[in-house]
Amino acid sequence: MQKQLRWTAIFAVMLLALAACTNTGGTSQSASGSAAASTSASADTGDDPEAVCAADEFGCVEVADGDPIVLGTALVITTADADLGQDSQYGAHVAGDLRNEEGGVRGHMIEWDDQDDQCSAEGGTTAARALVADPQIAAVIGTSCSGAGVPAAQITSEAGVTMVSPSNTAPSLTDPATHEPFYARTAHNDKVQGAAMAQFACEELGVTRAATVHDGSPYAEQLQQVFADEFVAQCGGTITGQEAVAPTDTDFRTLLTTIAAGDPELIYYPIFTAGGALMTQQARETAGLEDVELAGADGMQSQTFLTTAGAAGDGVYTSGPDLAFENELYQDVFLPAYYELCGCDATLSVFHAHAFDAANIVLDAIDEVALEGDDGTLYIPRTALRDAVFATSDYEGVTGTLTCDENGDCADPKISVSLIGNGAYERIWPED
Amino acid sequence: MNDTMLGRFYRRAAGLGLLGTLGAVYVALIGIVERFEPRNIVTGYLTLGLLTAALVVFVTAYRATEPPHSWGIGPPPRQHVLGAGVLAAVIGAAGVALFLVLNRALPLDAVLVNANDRMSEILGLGLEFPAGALALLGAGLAFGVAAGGLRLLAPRFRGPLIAAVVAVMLVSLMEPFMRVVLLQLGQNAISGFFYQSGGLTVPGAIIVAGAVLAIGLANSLRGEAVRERVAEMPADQRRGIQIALFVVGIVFLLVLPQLIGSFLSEVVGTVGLYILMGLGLNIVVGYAGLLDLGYVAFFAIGAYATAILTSPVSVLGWGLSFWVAIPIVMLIAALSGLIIGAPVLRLRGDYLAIVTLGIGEIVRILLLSDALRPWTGGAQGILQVPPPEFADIDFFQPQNLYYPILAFVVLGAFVAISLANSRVGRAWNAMREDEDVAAATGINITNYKLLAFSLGAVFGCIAGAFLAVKLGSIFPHNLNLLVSITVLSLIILGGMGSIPGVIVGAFVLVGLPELLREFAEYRLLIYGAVLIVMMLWRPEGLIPSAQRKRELREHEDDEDQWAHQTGVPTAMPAVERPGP
Amino acid sequence: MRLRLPERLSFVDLILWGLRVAIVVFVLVGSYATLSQGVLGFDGWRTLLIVGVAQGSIYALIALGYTLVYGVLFMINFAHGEVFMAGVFTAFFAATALADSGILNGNPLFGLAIIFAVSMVTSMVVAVILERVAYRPLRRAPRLVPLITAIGASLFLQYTFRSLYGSGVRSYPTIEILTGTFDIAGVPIQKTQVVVIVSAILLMVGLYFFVQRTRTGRAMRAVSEDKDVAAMMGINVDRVISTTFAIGGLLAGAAGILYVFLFNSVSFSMGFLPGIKAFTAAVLGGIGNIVGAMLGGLFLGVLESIGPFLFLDGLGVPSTNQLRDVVAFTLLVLVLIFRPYGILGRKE
Amino acid sequence: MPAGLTDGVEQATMTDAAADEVEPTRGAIMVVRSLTKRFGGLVANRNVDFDIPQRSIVSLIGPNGAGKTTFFNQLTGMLQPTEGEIEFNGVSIVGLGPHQIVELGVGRTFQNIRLFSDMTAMANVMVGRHSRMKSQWYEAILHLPRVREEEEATRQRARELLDLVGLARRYEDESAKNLPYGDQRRLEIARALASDPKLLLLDEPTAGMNPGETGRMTEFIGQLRRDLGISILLIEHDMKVVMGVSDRITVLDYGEKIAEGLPEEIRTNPQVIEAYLGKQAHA
Repeated sequence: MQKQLRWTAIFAVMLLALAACTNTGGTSQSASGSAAASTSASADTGDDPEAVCAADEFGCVEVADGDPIVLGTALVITTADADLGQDSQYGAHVAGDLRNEEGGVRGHMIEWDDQDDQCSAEGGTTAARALVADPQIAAVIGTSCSGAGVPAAQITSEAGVTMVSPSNTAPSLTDPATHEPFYARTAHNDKVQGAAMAQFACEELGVTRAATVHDGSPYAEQLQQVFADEFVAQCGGTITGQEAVAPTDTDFRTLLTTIAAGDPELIYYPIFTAGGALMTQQARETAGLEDVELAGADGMQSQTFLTTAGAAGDGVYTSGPDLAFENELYQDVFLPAYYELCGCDATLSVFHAHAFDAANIVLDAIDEVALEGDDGTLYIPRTALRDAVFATSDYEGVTGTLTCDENGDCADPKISVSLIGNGAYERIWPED
Repeated sequence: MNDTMLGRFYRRAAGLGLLGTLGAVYVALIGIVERFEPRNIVTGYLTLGLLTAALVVFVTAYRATEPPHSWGIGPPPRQHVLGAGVLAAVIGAAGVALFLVLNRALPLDAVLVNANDRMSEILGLGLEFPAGALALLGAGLAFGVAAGGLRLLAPRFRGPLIAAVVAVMLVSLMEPFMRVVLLQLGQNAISGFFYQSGGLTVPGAIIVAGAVLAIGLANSLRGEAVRERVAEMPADQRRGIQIALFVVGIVFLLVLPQLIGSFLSEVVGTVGLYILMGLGLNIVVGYAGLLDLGYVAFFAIGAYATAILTSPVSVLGWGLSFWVAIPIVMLIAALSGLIIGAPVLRLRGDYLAIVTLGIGEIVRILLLSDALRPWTGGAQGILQVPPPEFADIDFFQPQNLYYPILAFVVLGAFVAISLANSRVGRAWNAMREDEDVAAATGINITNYKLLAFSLGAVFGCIAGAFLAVKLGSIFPHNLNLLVSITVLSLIILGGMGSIPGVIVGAFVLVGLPELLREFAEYRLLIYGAVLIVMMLWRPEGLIPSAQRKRELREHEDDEDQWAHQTGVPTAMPAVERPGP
Repeated sequence: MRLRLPERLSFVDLILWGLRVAIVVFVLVGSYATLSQGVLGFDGWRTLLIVGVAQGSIYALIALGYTLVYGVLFMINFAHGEVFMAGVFTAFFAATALADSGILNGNPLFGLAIIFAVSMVTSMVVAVILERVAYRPLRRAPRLVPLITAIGASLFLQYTFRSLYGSGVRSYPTIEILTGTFDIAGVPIQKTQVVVIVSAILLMVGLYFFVQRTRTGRAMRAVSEDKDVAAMMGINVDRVISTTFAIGGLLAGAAGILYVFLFNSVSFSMGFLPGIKAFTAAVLGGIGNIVGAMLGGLFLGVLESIGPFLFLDGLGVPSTNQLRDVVAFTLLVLVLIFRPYGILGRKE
Repeated sequence: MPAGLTDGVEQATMTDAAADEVEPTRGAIMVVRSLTKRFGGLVANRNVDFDIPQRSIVSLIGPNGAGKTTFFNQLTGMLQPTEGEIEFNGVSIVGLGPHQIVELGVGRTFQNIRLFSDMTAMANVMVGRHSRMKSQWYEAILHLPRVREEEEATRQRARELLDLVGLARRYEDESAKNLPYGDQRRLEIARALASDPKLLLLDEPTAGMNPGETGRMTEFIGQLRRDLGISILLIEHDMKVVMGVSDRITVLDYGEKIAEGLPEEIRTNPQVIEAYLGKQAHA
């Protein structure tokens, strides 16, 4: 054993020496920290691809003639939230398939490299690294969960890969102080959804006392905080209590009894389906909460909630993206393709339309900035692509008319409130 | 060989055949056959999905050809070996065929999620119903003959043959790793020749199998001679070879990240974190014999302490540099090890396991709770944890963060080895074997347990610190019990108390699932299976430390079982028997 | 001669004493503060008590499995939570089939009997197979080995059922006769809670007489005294241990259905946390002691539902309900440190 | 007797205080006053007074279940007395842990051999020397020369003790559990001697030995006192051994001391015979 020790000691010394003088050139990506967005340099060098690509800080994606344009996705397709990610993935793929039917973009077919963000910081990091390492990836649709979004946005921005998220709603991702240059999203900001439900509660329901419950996820905790602040600020209501549960909890009666003691008129619990259904059932059974309004958010808007909550679900309000897109693109074109792709007859979750729009925005941007080389190779300058996406305005998407601001918020902030009645979500607010 | 012996031999073979069926059906029903199907082993011919089911039947058939321990009078005659193999394999295949019939008749997929048509199609070798079943029986026959043949082969040939087959599978599974490495080295041609859509090409497979077979044969035929020549080689010449190997090892380790690109460096970095934790838990469980199921508590404390100290937006907002924060984190680690360890270290075995599990959960919930949100950020976690700075190297890139992690892993291994061979290591060994007698020979049990616990805590916290820096942000949700169980599984697989064991365990149980996404979904199922199988088949682990091999090799020396029994059980504190 | 005063009060004793004082002070101050605020009225506390008793009786039933197995093997069956899950997760399919065919609500007693039977038999089979495959070969192995196998078995069973039945969370169809409340002495109590408490007591009394009065019960007690001596008395030790696991499984299967009456949600990971809590109850009552398991279960259930609000709310701690598991695990740690032999056990 | 013993092994280094001459002097190395131990209702020892003079060999005899081992375990800290006082070299050891008592200079063996069965014979003895070693865990990590010297000295001392008890050199690196029964007994004594005890407690050292081995062990015990100048307390059933080597014998029955004195007096003491052979022996 003594011999083994000497070797490790010598090795340690050599290692420290070498670590000190590691040159930074080893990696292909530029070593500068999170690169500030440099404006695209393509304008003045005309459309000579080599010059444009050389001028672009992150270079170009080179797609040889006949090769497909590859887009990456980083969505949660394993763990308990798999429905959320799978739903978005189908939405994005439908956008690609529709383009391919019309001959693809600039004659190149669209293909996907699907990674799993595992709805965690570790998963987001691994997925982003895998996509960034492949130079063929032009842009990324992802991530599903905000927790995965934070590290993924940093990694993709450092490599100059544009990433558009269909379902990240955490405000910090598009907060000017912490916004990563190559990150945008078509999902609405939680501030919007929380405020919308507060406004609905005040004006429509005339509620003045409310309690909130979250399940420890960044999404739910953020939503209930915004709701509480807006409820007090906007209509002078009082918050009788802010409580929390664990996603694995099954007994809510204890919590509901303590909430009942503060006699709120409305309970806002923007948590996910499993906990939401149980809480709804047990709230109906709790003494003192007989005539309390129950309100949730888009995390509970799913088919499984209706079946598991059963009769107790009737009369529950849920906020969420305004899904009643009457336009025929959603009903007659998107949904049939979606059902055919997923082999199911109901959408798995609520963010498929946002993924569809995100993919279309990226594909349009590629079409706009791509340059043809004389040998037929397509060059897509990365910074130009990013700027084209951020320049999107009044884009007629399925989720509304989308305009991206300089911090990456592209969602059309149309939030609607639905009332659950006889086994379905009926949109009741706003009326227009 | 009289009839009753023969009867028993064949009955046993039939039983193993049934076991083969159960195994194959189990593998199909949990969806491995369907999920692994897209991954080719030999493109166009053999896929991983079908291979796993087939492997189960083949292994049970091969087991059937082996005479039971109590046989005693030499191997059974040739034809019976073949007969037993065929019987087992055919029963196995017939069972699977029966299951396919059942699956068509009954709506099993209403209950069992994976009992769908796609799975039946794969298991039925892609053929329609009657043909599929017949094909299965044929395959069973072939497997039986192969199993019997393999058993009859002289060991000299059998070893290399098995090695060749395993090599083909491993090289094929390593496809994502090799493709990126070859890409990085600009060797697209070679990559194109060997690999195609995720698996080995036929010529590629043949070359790999041929090469391994040749090496194996050479080794078994002239291996002895080579080993002798090396043995009598003069000491300094042998030392020369050792130094050469060592230098090659270092150079490889230092060049590795540039070789494998950023994604694989990220994976190797994660494996490095788990090696660090493995080294720490190895001291607690492997050396001192304290089964700690709450090791994630120290991982979390390290991560949060670093995040709070270094992030400019944390409650302290000091924004210290990583290198200044690390010693403070190590101090916090030692302290938390003492505070958590002190009250619980008098407990033994099961009780200590469950208490540490409880403490791990308490720490996780508190970090997540609104009560501590002002300090730990609650559900929002702590963001903007800056990477370490050193001579303007961008440590956010995994290729660069790899080096500090490697440095701490080497340091950790050095500390662990030094302790193992010292007076402290002997005291831990003695304590693990018999606590009362260790006290009676002058060892202060509580102090040495606390020492092991605190050292383990320091390792865990350093790994946590690197996690915080690697992700750039810390959320409490993934710092849960599964981390503790992952670390426990990797030291059990590698071998409790063995440093090389921890390293191998980490690469297999943490590295592999990151590379092969199919495995990721079954990661925890595989961990559970690893813990059970290792304890039943090889409790001392894959690369056991000498001390552990003597300790856990129970059944070899049966005669002193009784002596072992008479020793006073060190198990439970004296407790009251059930019933009034 | 070096005369050194023997250090009586070692570092560890200091921390233990500090812990004792801190806990007592904390509980008293917290309770006083909450009660003085008087936020929750009398019937509020009563509801919490009823919820606690109902949940506690489920913990007690599962705890019996731990106590029985511990009695004969001196080992904690970490995978017992999964045995509990296996039964009720499998019975879900039976329940949906019965509901769709109208039998469940048409002839509820018969329907419930089938659901209980499916759950109890499945749990029993899983428990017996678990013992035969994972624990029997390791009976002579060093202390750590079967413990690690049990942890492995717990993970393996959890993720096997996840792959077999899918990872989603399901809920049982509603059973009409169990909805609504009973009025007992003017106090409206959920029907499900009453059924759970009564069934738990019946099962426990049944088990108690089984262990004390029947031949198998006597054999179980003999094996728990000394396996080797019992073997010499002609008791087939392996069969007795297998029976013990079977009985533990049956009780866990029944507890599963009762659990669903209270909290109608079923998933592959539903067994782990109740399993740990049931172990806490078993130790709290005095591991190996059947009556102890019941007392331990009830005490833990009540403490878990009343504790967080009572101790923490008065001190202004936000979202006390989020810390319910912290209270349960703190109780586990304290019991194991200060009174590992439990309420009914004796320090030898 | 193994060669190593007779041809003048050099005088073992006495780590502490006076190296007085061979004969037992007055003044007890250990004094026990009215020691009582109760397990719930059962009284294992009832106010036993007992002392072990310096450099003497005292035997403790009595029928099975007389409370000998319980008494033994209280002297070594494995059990805490319910009442009574135990002093070793003037220092009270009640309330001390076993490792503190070993440090003061009390070594012991066990009735049914409890060696670290999977550690080598050498390792067992080196662990025995644990309380006499100074190197700390951080010194081991830093590989200070002092640590290596101490390890080498300990190994050397262990080899001397293995020779002293007559364990063959080839057993050194063998697992303790693989040694023959007699050698395991000797190894356990070597391990006890490793902490340079001033008082050695032997719990039935000749149990399970044939007459030849018993004779050698008896001679060895006498020789330990002579060469190493340590006092020895012996629990033993074999009267030949007790009579052969003890300076003084104490008899316990039902937890009480019923007789104490020179071997001759005890042999003819009616109470002792009655305790051993029961009433009818008299008739």
